[in-house]
Amino acid sequence: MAGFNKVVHSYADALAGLSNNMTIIAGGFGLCGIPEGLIAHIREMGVSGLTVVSNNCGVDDFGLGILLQERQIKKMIASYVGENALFEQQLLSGELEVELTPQGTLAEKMRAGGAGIPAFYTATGYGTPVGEGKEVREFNGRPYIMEESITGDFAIVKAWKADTFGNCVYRHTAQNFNPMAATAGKITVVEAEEIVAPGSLNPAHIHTPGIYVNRVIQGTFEKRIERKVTRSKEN
Amino acid sequence: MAGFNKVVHSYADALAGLSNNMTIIAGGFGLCGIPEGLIAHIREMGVSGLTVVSNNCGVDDFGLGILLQERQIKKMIASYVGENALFEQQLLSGELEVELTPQGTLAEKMRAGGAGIPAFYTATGYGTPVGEGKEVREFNGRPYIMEESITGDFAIVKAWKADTFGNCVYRHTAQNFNPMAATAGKITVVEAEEIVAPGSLNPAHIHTPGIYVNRVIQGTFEKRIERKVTRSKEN
Amino acid sequence: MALSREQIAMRVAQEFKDGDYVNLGIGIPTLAANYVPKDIAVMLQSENGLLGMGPYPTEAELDADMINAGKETVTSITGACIFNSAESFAMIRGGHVDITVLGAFEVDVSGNIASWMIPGKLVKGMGGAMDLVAGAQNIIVTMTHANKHGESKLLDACTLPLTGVNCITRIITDLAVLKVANGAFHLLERAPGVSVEEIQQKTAGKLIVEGDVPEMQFKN
Amino acid sequence: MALSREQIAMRVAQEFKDGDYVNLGIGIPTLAANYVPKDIAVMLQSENGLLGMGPYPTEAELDADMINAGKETVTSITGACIFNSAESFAMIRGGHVDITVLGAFEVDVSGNIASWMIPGKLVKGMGGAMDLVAGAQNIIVTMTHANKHGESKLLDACTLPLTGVNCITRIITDLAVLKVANGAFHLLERAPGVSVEEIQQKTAGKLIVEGDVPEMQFKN
Repeated sequence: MAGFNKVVHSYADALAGLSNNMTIIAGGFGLCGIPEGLIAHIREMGVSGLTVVSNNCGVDDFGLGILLQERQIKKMIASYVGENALFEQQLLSGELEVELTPQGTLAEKMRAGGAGIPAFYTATGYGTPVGEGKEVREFNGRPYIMEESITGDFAIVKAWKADTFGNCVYRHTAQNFNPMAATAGKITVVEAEEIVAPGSLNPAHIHTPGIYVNRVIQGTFEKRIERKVTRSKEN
Repeated sequence: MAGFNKVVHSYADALAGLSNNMTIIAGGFGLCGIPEGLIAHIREMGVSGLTVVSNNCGVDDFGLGILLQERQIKKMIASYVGENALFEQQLLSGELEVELTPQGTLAEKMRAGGAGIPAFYTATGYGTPVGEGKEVREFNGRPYIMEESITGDFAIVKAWKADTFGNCVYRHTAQNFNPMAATAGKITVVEAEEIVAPGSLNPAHIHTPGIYVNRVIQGTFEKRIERKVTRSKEN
Repeated sequence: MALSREQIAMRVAQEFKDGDYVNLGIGIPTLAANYVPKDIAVMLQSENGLLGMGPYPTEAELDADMINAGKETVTSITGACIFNSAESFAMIRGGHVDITVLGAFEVDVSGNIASWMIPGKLVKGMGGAMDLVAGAQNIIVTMTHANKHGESKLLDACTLPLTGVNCITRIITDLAVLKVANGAFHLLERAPGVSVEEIQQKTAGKLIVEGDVPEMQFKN
Repeated sequence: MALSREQIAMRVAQEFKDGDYVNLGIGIPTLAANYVPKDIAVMLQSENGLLGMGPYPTEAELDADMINAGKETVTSITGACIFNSAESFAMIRGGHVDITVLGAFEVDVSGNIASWMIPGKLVKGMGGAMDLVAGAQNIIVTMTHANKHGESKLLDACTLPLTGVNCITRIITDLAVLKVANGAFHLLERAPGVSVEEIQQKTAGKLIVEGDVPEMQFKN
């Protein structure tokens, strides 16, 4: 019996079943906590027409940005374009379909998708372009808009430690969107810095219960820093 | 400056401002993880006409059950009456107003209340008495009902360890409803088994961030077991 | 002969597949944990907030902070995790639990279930049952086929307040295993020594019997 | 004379009260953390998932897994906690953050703010700004009073796509401190040496000036 051992030994196995025009939900914030090896393998696979749901789209030459380079992404659902010139350029030219979504709404849409909640109301975006075409409803005299949840064919997640059952912990602020992404994939793949035996993680400290996870792969990470800012020791 | 030190030294200070006809959201599941001292002090205060939101209402003579004994509760919002004879009796006689709410919907209502989400859709309860009078809406061909969130004038919470900033961790399954309750009170009071210095808790292991907590009090706990079931060693 | 509670639980356990996440309700469903086939592994979810529920504790292991959804003291297995109830029901509502097994007062041919109250007489509350029947992928009801007055609990339409609609896929009673589909109960297996006629007689709702109906096998 | 960025940040910091949870946007708002009055404590929330943000790291402390919402490397203070982004925005949306400070392209007399895009020219995205202005209790906008072409950024009605409606309560610019209420800007303080007339000239939206308007005090 395989039981609950979810470890796979190749990126091909980790992403088996991913095909053109699918929706991928990706953890990470900027370049922090991104599943680097899974993204690189998606480029290698050459799948296209993808809808990618992620707070950012990496930078021009790293993270999800490399899928923009290869024109593999048809549509981005994200909160921030920021300094990714390629993202902004493909957006402004209309080449890339973009659904800009407030960061908190995006996080909640992923959580709701994983939690069987098809829609919720939020004040965020009311009266702005984000609210256009959405149902408005008052609660206690304040207007809110209805937002629908998001699920994906795949979710790609970066963990610090994962046990073989798929229980995950994240390190520092590399947690970010990863736990919600993990809940929202039909197939959720975790790329971990370290794979540990069940029982190595304290049951009360687990950020993502293994029930959400289908596959776990050992990754290697460059962990590029997007904006290195330091102070001198004296301060 | 007081800064972020939220420790109070008497139950009177912990519950200052609680008055008749207020709504209290209580953590705990059965008798597990309940703020025993805060409940006892609410009885002593003698406030009445309370609306209490809690998965259960304790047992006849312990936990929230003692507030039923004193007729301090006007309305219960709960998922389970179970074996609390007093609860069932006051419900069936009509003396106590009861809004029976599915357990998952109750947990989500508290979370939504704390998270600024006034309402959400769930399939839970559709087609049952719970769905009566509620808006029904289809998403992807399945009917869901709209449920509104819950907030309280006070939330009472039982933590294992709390630091003086109000950061909390819960022990084992005594976590249950406590983290959601903590987010949903205008004033959230935490009764802890142990109060520790800031920095004693690992930032990645905190279940309730201190931002939700207004007051922290050192408690003492009987920790009564509702259903003791054991196995013999050989099994 | 009608199955004992333990035999019903044994038959339930044969529905489990290797790697299933399973939520077991109070009563007979809980007993099924004792009969999981030895060649598979399942993980038990307890809706108060525990994934990887273990056996009852020894006296030495007893801990007031470690209980299951039935409020019984429990333990956890190696590789378990513990979380809050909102997270627990996110799992359930979101369809991540593979199988839910629960008891019922009544079920009907539309896959409806009633299990949480008898108006004017008994109010236990729904607890997590409404969420479980709305969320799990595969819902198995266990109960006696008839009540103590001999009246069938398998009806054309439930008479008691519902727990969920159109959600029950399988029923395992002391007399039979049945599937619910297309507005009827379909008889799949008989308890050893129980005749199709007895089952027909004790099934008030529309029952479809096709071909020879085999007796249950207990392969544990 | 118009305030420098640092002076705007110093004035912003005087809005903080002891025990405030504060979210600071990118740019001038971030600088305010350097000028918190010494007799109070505030705690900084970073919306990617950190409560208790500390100063930038030394070279030795540098950690790719420890960044703020501006994607800069940071540290955490003693007593911090770290969580996922859904939890972070639950805090924000739920009104648990006391003060949010953020920049803007334009604000108007209805308390509307535009800060995330210039159609056809610039699309940065809203990031967390829409959630922050919808959720925080007290929202302070910092910006220069006029753009580099000398055009006022304080308008009767914003012309750019909005970030939020009816949410801004206070504006701190290089020239003035203003309150937004009842469909007008209310001048509260002048930058040292800046005349009421200059502020009136550079404020396109309805501006109310009552009595003597004091100069800002920098009490740090």
